[in-house]
Amino acid sequence: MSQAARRIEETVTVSKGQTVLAARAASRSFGPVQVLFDVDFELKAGEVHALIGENGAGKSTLMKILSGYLSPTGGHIELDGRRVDFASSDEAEDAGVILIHQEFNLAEQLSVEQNVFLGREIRKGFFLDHKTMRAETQRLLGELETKVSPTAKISEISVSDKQMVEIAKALSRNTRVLIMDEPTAVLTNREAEILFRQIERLKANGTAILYTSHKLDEIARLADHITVLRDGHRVANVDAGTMSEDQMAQAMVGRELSNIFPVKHEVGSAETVLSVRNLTVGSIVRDASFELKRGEVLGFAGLVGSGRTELMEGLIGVRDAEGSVEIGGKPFRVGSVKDARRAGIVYLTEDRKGRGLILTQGMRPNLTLLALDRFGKTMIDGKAEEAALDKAIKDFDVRAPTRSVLVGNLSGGNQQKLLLAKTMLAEPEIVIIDEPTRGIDIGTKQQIYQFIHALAGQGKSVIVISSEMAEIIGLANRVYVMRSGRITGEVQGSDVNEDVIVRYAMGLEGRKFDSHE
Amino acid sequence: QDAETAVIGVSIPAATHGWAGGMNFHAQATIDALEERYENLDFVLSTASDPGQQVSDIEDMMATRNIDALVVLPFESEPLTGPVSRVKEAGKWVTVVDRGLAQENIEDLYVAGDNPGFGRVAGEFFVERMPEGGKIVVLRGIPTTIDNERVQAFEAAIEGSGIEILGMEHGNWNRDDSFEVMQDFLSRYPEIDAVWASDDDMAVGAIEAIAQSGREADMWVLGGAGMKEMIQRVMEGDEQVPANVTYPPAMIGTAIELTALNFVGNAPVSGDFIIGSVLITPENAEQYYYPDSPF
Amino acid sequence: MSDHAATPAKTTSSSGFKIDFHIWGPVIALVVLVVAGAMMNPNFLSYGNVTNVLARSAFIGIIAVGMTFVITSGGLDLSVGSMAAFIAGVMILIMNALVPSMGVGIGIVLVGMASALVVGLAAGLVNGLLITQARIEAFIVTLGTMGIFRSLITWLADGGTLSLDYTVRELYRPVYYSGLFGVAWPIIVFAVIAIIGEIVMRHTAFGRHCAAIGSNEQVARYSAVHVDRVRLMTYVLLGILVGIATIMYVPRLGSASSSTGVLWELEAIAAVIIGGTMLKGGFGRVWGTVVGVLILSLIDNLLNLTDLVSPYLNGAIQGVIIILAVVLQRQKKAQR
Amino acid sequence: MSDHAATPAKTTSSSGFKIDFHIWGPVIALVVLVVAGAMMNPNFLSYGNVTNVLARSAFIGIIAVGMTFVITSGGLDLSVGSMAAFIAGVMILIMNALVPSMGVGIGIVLVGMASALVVGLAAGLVNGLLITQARIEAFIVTLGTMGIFRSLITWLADGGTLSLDYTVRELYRPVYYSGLFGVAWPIIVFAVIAIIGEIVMRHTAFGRHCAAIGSNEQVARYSAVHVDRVRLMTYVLLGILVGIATIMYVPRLGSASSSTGVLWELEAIAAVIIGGTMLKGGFGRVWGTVVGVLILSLIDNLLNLTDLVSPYLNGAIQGVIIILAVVLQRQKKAQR
Ligand SMILES: Nc1ncnc2c1ncn2[C@@H]1O[C@H](COP(=O)(O)OP(=O)(O)OP(=O)(O)O)[C@@H](O)[C@H]1O
Ligand SMILES: Nc1ncnc2c1ncn2[C@@H]1O[C@H](COP(=O)(O)OP(=O)(O)OP(=O)(O)O)[C@@H](O)[C@H]1O
Ligand SMILES: [Mg+2]
Ligand SMILES: [Mg+2]
Repeated sequence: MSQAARRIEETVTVSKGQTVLAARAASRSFGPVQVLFDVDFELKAGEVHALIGENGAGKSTLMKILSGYLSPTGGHIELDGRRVDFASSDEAEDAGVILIHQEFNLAEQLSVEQNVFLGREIRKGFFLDHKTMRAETQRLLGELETKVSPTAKISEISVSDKQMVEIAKALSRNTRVLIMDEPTAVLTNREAEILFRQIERLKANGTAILYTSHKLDEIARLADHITVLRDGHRVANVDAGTMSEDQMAQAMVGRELSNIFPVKHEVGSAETVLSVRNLTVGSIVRDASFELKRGEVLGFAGLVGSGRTELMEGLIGVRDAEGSVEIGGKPFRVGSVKDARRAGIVYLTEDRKGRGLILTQGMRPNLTLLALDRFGKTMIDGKAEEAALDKAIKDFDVRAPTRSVLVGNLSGGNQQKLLLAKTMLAEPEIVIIDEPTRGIDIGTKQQIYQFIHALAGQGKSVIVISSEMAEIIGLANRVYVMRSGRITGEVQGSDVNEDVIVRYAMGLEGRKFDSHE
Repeated sequence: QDAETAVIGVSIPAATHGWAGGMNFHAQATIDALEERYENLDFVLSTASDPGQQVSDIEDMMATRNIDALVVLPFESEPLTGPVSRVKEAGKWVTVVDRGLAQENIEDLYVAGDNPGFGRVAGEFFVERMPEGGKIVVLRGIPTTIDNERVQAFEAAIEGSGIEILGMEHGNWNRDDSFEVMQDFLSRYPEIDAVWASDDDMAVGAIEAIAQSGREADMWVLGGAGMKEMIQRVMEGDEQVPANVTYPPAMIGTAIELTALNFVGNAPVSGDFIIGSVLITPENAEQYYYPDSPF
Repeated sequence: MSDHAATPAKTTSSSGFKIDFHIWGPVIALVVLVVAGAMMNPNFLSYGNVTNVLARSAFIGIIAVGMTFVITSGGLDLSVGSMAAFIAGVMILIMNALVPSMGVGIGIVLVGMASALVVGLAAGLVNGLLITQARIEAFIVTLGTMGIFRSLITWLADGGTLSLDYTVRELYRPVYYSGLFGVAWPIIVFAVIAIIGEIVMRHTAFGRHCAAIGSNEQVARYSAVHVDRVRLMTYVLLGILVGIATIMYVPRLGSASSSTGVLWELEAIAAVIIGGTMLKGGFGRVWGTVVGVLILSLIDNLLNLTDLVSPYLNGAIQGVIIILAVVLQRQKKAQR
Repeated sequence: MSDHAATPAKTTSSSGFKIDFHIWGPVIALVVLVVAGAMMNPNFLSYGNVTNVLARSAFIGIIAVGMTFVITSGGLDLSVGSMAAFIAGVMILIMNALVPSMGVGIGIVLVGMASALVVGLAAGLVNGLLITQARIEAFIVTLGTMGIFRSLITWLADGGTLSLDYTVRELYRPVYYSGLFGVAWPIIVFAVIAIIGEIVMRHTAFGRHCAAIGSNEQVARYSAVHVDRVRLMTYVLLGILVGIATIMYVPRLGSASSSTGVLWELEAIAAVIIGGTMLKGGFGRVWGTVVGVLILSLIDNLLNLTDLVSPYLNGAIQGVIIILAVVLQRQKKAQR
């Protein structure tokens, strides 16, 4: 297993502030498209270095180059001042350079323990040492305060647990350089806190940490040093103390960002377009009742795992659900996604890779898959599709290296934008957006908020599920709070504030809520 | 099962081509008839798609069905020799049909066709029809010892007669395969005087391909095994099908019946019955015409 | 199934070049075979030989077009060969049975054709329902039905051969042997089906949905695709196409037996994959399948037109050429 | 914000039940078959019959253990049946050729066995290298080599049968027919290989890596798994196991021909899948495969125990039982 790593820890005496890993004029092209331009970069022991930039700026690409997953097409990297050419990620790992991927890098059918030790299994002679590995996994997860069982299958654990497993996997490797690509995008605040404690601990031990996130408050809190990328160029490289969050945003986006949330519309006594009564979904969500008005932005808050996703998936028919639903006053039988779409409801999933986009196809088929019936009755009108793609790229500011790029090769944030475009193409009356800005940069976030706001202005109704409290508070006219599969509270107008929502979410405001009582 | 009842196991290859299909039919028909006729006879019929499975079938008959006699048409000689001799060693009656075993004197009764004879008779017919020699093509069966024996005997028979074999390909005793092979022979050779299809199923395919090319008048076709449609054409004096060579699939019925006699009659029948291959010509065709047979 | 990480590591720069090979690989292999054939035998490019090869390809070809949809949507069907034999048998039995009551006429042939379509549809439906409703692996379902259909035809034919009534056959023969403007009917039907198939795959929602399901069933479900319905449709479509192939097959020799259609399934699947469709699903192209089918029939034809080697070794040469034909296009992956 | 205890694992109550069925499905099917057999024929459970059934399962069984690894890592091998025939042929030729120089003795049998292992290893290596180095789909590579091996044995045997020298055969026979403490050698070998296979799958890094590759090749590659090497190893392992199966097979029939091992590949793959391994890879279990193999041989045996139906319909019954055996365990997916 990581004997190599262990040896490194023993032999290399780390002196703080010494440059461990560096990129020298690193460039990278994919085919004809260059995405990184002569980037210089230095990572020092015992410091947290933040890398920020818009979606598609090249952050993940640079991180992959530093950790041996990609080779630079120009320039080189240096480890301890010596030029290295990692032939593969294992060589980088052997040298103590570990990357936590932006997207999960776990084998779904294997267990947690199997994934943590994949490729570095501990053996007793010829056989696997299950006991040690299980105990070690247990220990690592314990350190991360994650309660998932080492024998659980990855496909059966929640998104945030998967991220914690990724982190555990990286920690098991005894790292000199830990590179983290948006590790907190799918974590709750609590889990993020745990991660930050680990980062502090590693930093104290002299590990060099490269960190990226679109949550600028995290950067402000963690980073010792900040590098800003824009369109593949390094545009700033400063000490953290010298840059405020606003300045970071401005350096990334290249323009001033003020007031990212638009002023909410008044809903007043608009008609009810959706009314849900006692919806029970699977074994999680019980007796959920709520309603949605025309032109309203309705927030759904709750802790991760409170069942918001399940509730909405039950509503659109991808999970078995029981209960009564009325749309525009008419009863609606929960059947399939197609039925829901016909009734004017669409749902944007929180799991863009697993449920949202086909990574092995291009942008065009992905964009039109949901609303394919809009592009011709029998034959698909290719021209209309191209036009739709043009419009989507423009409206949602999708930055793709080429038009024919596989969606899997888009940057994370641009995938999210494409998914949003795909959902909107269905021209819904009611749109349910689950975690709309996961992995989205601050500039684009603002665009998305404007977009949601504009939708409501057109008389559509929007349900926003978000784990980012600011988002819920900044956008929603009204908020339902869920806890353990039940709707436990409703907050409206000026009552929409963090304190109240958190109290409902944690069950401190204990009454069982039923909207028609 | 009362002690009086005799169980006869019948193990034959599955019906994977026309002749085997006919043989399957005769086996089943004979069994039905004998079961009807004799109350104290019980039959176990199994069909195998490869030699290994046939050995398994025989093992099963011994282990679970308590057979008193075995009628076997070996898929191949070598692999079946050991298992069948073990049946004999267990004191059962053994009848071997068509393919002899690799060792002599195992079986009590041997009923067989004559494969080299089949090829020889065909070859002699060619020599007789083509005294000045000529160009022919040959469609072979599934690559097996049977096919090798027939073809070798055929080649020996036409040796020195001036008959030239333009091409030989495997039609696998299959109509579709022989149709395609014959189509390609016709594209390839502008001049073909005759075809030895070596089996009536293949002859059907070859004749169809010749008809498609419009060269019916240029060549005749000799099949084999006595399929009723072919016999009929011989009988009617069809120029394209001047003759046929027998290799009756009904021999399995004969074998089963002779075996059964041991248990119902009091005159045990043993020894070798070789059913020679005979040339069927318009003169004698009527004797070999069984309109009710499926083959 | 398709959670391939988004980031192919260590990609070199020549991506444009690679895609070309993936597309042109099978075509190049086909051209090489044609050139080799023309050089080896002057009759190879004759009207007669070309017609023979194309007409023979039609059965497997028509089936392979349907198989392309099944495989694209992540399925598999091992039963098509036996299904064809079974349909042929039923068709012949029905036509023969109707001779006394209907008399020999176009009517009886039409009834025969209709019954082939109906039986094909039903057989495809059985496969599809077992796969989508009982949720059994396609491999197992169709392995099972392969045995079932094969048994049924053997039983119907009493181990032997079912032959179509002679007079009906004379009437029906032209469906295989004649054609329009010198192009044989099977070729025309194959071409029409291939063209329709290509259009359906590329320009209709159904084709898109097949690819989506084959790539990521979950995404398809969340995108309002009726996954089970589409998947069921692919099997039904394949069943109907097997029916059409049988309609073209029966007039050729007018018979069906337990050896009809043996190994057609492997040939059809091989053609699909040689054509560049991915066995794991998610991407399919009908024109590639057509090229694949032609490659396979050409190999047989070439082996019959020349005698380079012992006929015992035909299978070996076939195997080598199949592998080589695919090597050409698979360079793509090699550089990942 | 700390509320982890509140996160209910979604599928608690029902998941336990479902997983049970997935695990016990094949076992239940096996038990049902055994009970049915015992009821139909009193000799079914006799020592002789049980020995017969187990011993003849050994060939497919040994191969299917190797196939489990290949399929678990997302591969497929259609060539095993022909490979077995080819190895048997080479083995026989070598032993026969050595009789004059070595004389008949244990030595010659040992040389024969060694050559089977070497040829099996080489054949597996060829498959594996074409798949991992030339990057051709496993389906196509092994379809190709299936044809090649089948042709080669036909050619070696000159279209007929290769027979082992009679005296050598007598010496070699006990390897199939006798055993230890009344347990036949093939049963012992099969059992040992199955146990080792199960251990390797569950308790070694190799087994884990197979599952990881089958689950997500990219992830495995990123986790320092030598994807190509592991994949190559699965094919080599399978080749060696085919060699071992052949070592047990040759003394049974003492010969090899072009009809040796026909359709073994389908049987082996079916056994693996009936046993609960996923055809798309990512999860495999060797003990399930053993159960699958036993189910398949029992079906054959049961059909010989009674004559309920025409032998023509055996295939149909087989098909139905295979499908039913899998229905049991596939309930899991239906509830998704
Ligand atoms: N394999 C690839 N082939 C083609 N283009 C690629 C590939 N990988 C990345 N790109 C492109 O390179 C650019 C930079 O991508 P990268 O993932 O580094 O962005 P990022 O800064 O991490 O963005 P995000 O914040 O959205 O994660 C994007 O335009 C992306 O589409
Ligand atoms: N496929 C699955 N298998 C097992 N458990 C699941 C699955 N999907 C979700 N869960 C569990 O169901 C519970 C509810 O999850 P859900 O995603 O609905 O919560 P949520 O409130 O939407 O949270 P999030 O903020 O993550 O969207 C969680 O405990 C989650 O782990
Ligand atoms: Mg990124
Ligand atoms: Mg959620």
